[in-house]
Amino acid sequence: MPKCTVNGIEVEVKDGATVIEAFMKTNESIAHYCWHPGLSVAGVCRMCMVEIEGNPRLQIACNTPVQDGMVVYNNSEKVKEAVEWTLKFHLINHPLDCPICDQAGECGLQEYYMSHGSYDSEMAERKVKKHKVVDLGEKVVLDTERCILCSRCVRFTDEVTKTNELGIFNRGDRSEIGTFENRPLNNKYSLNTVDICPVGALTSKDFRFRQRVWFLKSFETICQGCSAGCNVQAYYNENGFYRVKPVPNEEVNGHWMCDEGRDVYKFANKEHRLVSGIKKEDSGLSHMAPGAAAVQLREDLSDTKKAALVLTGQYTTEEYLKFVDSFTKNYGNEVYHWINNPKTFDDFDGILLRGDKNPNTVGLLRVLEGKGIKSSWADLEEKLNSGQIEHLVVAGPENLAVFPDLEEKVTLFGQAQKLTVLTPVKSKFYESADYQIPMKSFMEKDGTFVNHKGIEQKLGRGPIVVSQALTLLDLSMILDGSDFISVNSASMGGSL
Amino acid sequence: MFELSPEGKELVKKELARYEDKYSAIIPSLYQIQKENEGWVSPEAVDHLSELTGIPHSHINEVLKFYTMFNLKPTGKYHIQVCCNITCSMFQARELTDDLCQKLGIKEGEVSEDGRFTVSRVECLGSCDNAPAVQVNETYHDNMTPEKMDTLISELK
Amino acid sequence: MEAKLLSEHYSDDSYIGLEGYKSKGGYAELKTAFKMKPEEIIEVVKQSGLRGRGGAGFPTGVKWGFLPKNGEPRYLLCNADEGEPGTFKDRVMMERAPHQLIEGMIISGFAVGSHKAYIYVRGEYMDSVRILEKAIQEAYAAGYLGKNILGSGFDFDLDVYRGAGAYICGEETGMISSLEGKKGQPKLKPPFPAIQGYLKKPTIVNNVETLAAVKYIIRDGAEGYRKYGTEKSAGTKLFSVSGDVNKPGVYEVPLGYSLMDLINNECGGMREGRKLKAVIPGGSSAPVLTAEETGRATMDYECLAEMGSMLGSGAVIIIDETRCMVDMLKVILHFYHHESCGQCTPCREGTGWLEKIVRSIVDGNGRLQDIDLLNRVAENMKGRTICALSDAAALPTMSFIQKFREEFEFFIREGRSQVKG
Amino acid sequence: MSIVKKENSLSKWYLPGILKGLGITFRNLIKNLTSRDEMLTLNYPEEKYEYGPRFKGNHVLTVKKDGSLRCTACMLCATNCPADCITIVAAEHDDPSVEKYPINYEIDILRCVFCGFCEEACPVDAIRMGPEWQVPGVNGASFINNISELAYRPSLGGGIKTVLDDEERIKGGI
Repeated sequence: MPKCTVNGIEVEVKDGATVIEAFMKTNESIAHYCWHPGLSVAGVCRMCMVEIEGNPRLQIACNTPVQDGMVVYNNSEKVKEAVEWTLKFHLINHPLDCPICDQAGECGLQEYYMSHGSYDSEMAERKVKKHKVVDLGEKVVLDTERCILCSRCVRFTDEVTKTNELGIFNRGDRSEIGTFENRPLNNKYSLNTVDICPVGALTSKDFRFRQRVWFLKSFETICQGCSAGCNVQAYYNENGFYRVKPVPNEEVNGHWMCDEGRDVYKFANKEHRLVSGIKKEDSGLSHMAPGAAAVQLREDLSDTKKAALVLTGQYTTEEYLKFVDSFTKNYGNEVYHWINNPKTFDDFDGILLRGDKNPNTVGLLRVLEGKGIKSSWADLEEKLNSGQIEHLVVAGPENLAVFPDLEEKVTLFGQAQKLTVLTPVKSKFYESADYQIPMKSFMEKDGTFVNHKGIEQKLGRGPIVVSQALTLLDLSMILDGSDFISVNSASMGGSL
Repeated sequence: MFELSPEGKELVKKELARYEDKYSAIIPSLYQIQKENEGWVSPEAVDHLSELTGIPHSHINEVLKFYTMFNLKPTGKYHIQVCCNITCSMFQARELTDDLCQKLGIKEGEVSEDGRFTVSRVECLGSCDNAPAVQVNETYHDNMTPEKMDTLISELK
Repeated sequence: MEAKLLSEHYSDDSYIGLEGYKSKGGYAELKTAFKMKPEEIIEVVKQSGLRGRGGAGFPTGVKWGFLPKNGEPRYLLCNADEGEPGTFKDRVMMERAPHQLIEGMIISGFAVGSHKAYIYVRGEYMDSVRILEKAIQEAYAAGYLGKNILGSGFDFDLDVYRGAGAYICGEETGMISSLEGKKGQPKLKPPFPAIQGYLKKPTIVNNVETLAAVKYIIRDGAEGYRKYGTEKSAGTKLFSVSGDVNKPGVYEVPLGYSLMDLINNECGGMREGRKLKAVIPGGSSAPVLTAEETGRATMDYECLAEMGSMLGSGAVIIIDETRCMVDMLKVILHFYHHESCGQCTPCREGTGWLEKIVRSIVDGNGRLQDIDLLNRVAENMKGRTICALSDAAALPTMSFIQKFREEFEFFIREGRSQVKG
Repeated sequence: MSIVKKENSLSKWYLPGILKGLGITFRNLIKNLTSRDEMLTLNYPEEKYEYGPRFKGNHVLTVKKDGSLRCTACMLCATNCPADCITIVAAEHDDPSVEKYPINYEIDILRCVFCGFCEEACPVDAIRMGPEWQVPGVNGASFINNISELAYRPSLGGGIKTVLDDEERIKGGI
């Protein structure tokens, strides 16, 4: 474990660590573009210049291993001038696209220009023109003029996905990143290239032009898309959620997340959400406040002899604990686990993507085990077919896209005399249900997801989209007899 | 669709086995493609080579576009490459190129109408003692003058 | 005073073939070397003071000593990617004496314990490739290459790899990248090639002339070799002289030889009796010398370094009074702009910027502040990149401006060249 | 402000002052009737006051030489607006050299404080504050100006063209 001094701060690093890692550890700022903790070292942007005591030449921090007793600093005039000049070199051929560039506001060039540059350009010559708005398939748009050739994206497709779509073609200042013959960049992790691009060369088609980043706020939470449980940052403003990006967590997702997971913000937005409680009556569907619908459900259930509960792995552990407890206490031990895609449930693509498309299957199984509930899906089917279930309560999924069997299953559930669907999102398949009660999405609540490895991770609560929607905790309180809705939902947290 | 001749494929196979790393076969294979494909490497040819060797096409494309001796456009039967680097340009190589282009009625990099000539400026050919140096396909011609160039052109016709 | 060591038989056509080569003492040193221990050879090379002839001038024996001392497989690469403008000695060496190189390589391979070697020849040198390939076949047939050479128990395979036109492949790690079938982009150091080079194995890269010289060090011994040259720059060196002299060509002289003598004696003086204006002593990347400096210069590593220039690959470009230095710099900078691999930002963008500034001066659009700007851009490209290409563009720029500033100022003020009227 | 009047004998009387005042009134009446140019007031709304060229009135979105909007939908005006009265919806343009443009650009003129920050923030000279200011409306909605109002209202005569065009911009390497 060598020790070194970074800008006067002593720090101990792992064997073989580089100087830039020492900087990261001390939280001393160091400009860098090409270095990324999840990729190999390229050493090409030349921004991370440091002065090492006893070495007259400036060195790059990303490829210099720390030696015991090394004294390194990057706050000397010599380093500052070098970094400013390297930034100048980056910028001389960079187009003035900031007004139309999606990266503006979170762009490495803008950032370092403000912190290390602030000079007047001396470039009086023509800039090099390259290709703009290159369509790289369904997800990514490329602008080679904005590219600073840090090669992060190329290393990503070479090292992480190993799909090798991207390359740097030509040489010198004619170099351009791209795919061979502009073929699509359609691997399952392609949007990570957009995240790691320090400039606006790669932009996401989904997010493109929809919002300027400085209008967005963000919070950290856990991806709901599958059992991997990737840590993500969700971005929103008063109009809803706009995107999610991965947050590094070495234990869970490293630095990446899949493209599927990038869509999980969509169903949390208002246009997809169920906003009021719906009760089917002879006269038609009657809309009411969710709490009122829940109270009516309680009354309805109290007459029932045979009620059953179906749970999906899309709710938090806390909700399962309380709700299963209330339900079994009040209506008996009929609790079933709905597995959406049994055939591909155990799949794994070797990087992140899991076949189990529920964020908290392990949490659910732990709760059921803890309660001593052993049930099989076949039992439920048999009971439904034979009409043994009077009232079936289904805690339905949020992410309908990963439930290919939704229609089929809802038809099956319809065989119960009465069907209640608890759901955050609207679906036409639910229209036949007797009760539809709106639930909060994972973006709007606290709680725990347990990923496939059994790692418990806390959700970070974001803004409330549908303030009147319930959580299973609220619902269990109502089932237990309370007519008040807990403080958990509407009264806390900012509303959109 | 471009496809290598059987001999060409054989050569690629041999090159793949010749070096410790199969990637080393890219450059010799591209030379072979260029030879068989009217003096240039087309995108289809890159695809073909990628299929043949199992090397990602983006990688082959990177190599192809990095090295100046691979042409990305069709070239004439005789590729006249005039060195315009320091010593040669001291001895009027640039004027010689302009002159030549004018005579053939083409711009640099273009193919003459009869499909025989392409003229391009290249960097040092390593024949500075005989400046200006000109390379036609793989043959060097030294101490070029406009007159010698005329003779050369007429001989190549 | 030509000292013919390597180039003794270059004028003899039969020296190209194996028989002719053997009749002139060829492959004799190989037998001598096999009687020595590899460490002894390295020691002799160290003692001889042989320094890399490709440009950097790093002591060869010391470089060999960096290899890990275990049995790990390692490679010997011969750098024949001679791209430095003004240099053509390697081509002459390969075409006039291929077996000399092969013999030098076998000895060097034996010394460093490598069993596989490549000669990386630049793509344009098709003749050299053909001649080398033929010579290698002859050598295999005669048992100088292959398994158990001359009964010594030493196996050595040699192959030729043809580049495809990229100056940067002359940089040792760029060459390794190219040999690995990638773009010829230099690699980050550390790790150095001697630890992790070709295919991540220890690799030694030496210039054609360096490897060929090993044969003569074995022949004459360290002391014999040191008879030529100076204390710190031992031995002889092949210089590629081009430009405004009467007899341009490759000349072998001992290091420390006077530059004026080289021009006047070997090269037959200035062309058409014109006046000397400047000399680029070590290829286009070496800072230029004025006529006055040329008068004092001796051709060795130390003297030229002292004058702020370098010996480089030994490409001497003689410039007479009729040449416009602004135009020359434009040609040089165009070359570096064209050849920058595009990896490191200062070089990728800086070479283009430099060329554009000089081009606008030549086009008559220059501004007086451009001269300082050129200087500052060059200053900030120096030493900031993975390899030395950006230095190679920066150094001549700075020296041209420093030594011929009034020519640049004239060009900007008048919109025309000072010398061409 | 206090005016110190010199007491004199006449000022003690009522009528002389009145007559003097009426005289001024009558003189001006005659003057206004005979030389209307020198009249200080305007017959609004038939007559309108002409403001200086730097007056910050209703916004104008400038257009390019081909008549399309100059605006690139960068949202800097909306960011800079202290009254939060600008709403822009951006979209992808078919022409890659344009790339981004506004499909909707609205200014709520009732919220606008006419500070001119939008004009200052604009990097491409796409928004200017024009000379007009008195635009009546019948309800709240008629004060929300959209693209057709901002760029192509009849008073602009087909749109105000900016000086620098894309070609010149690219030529200049900007």
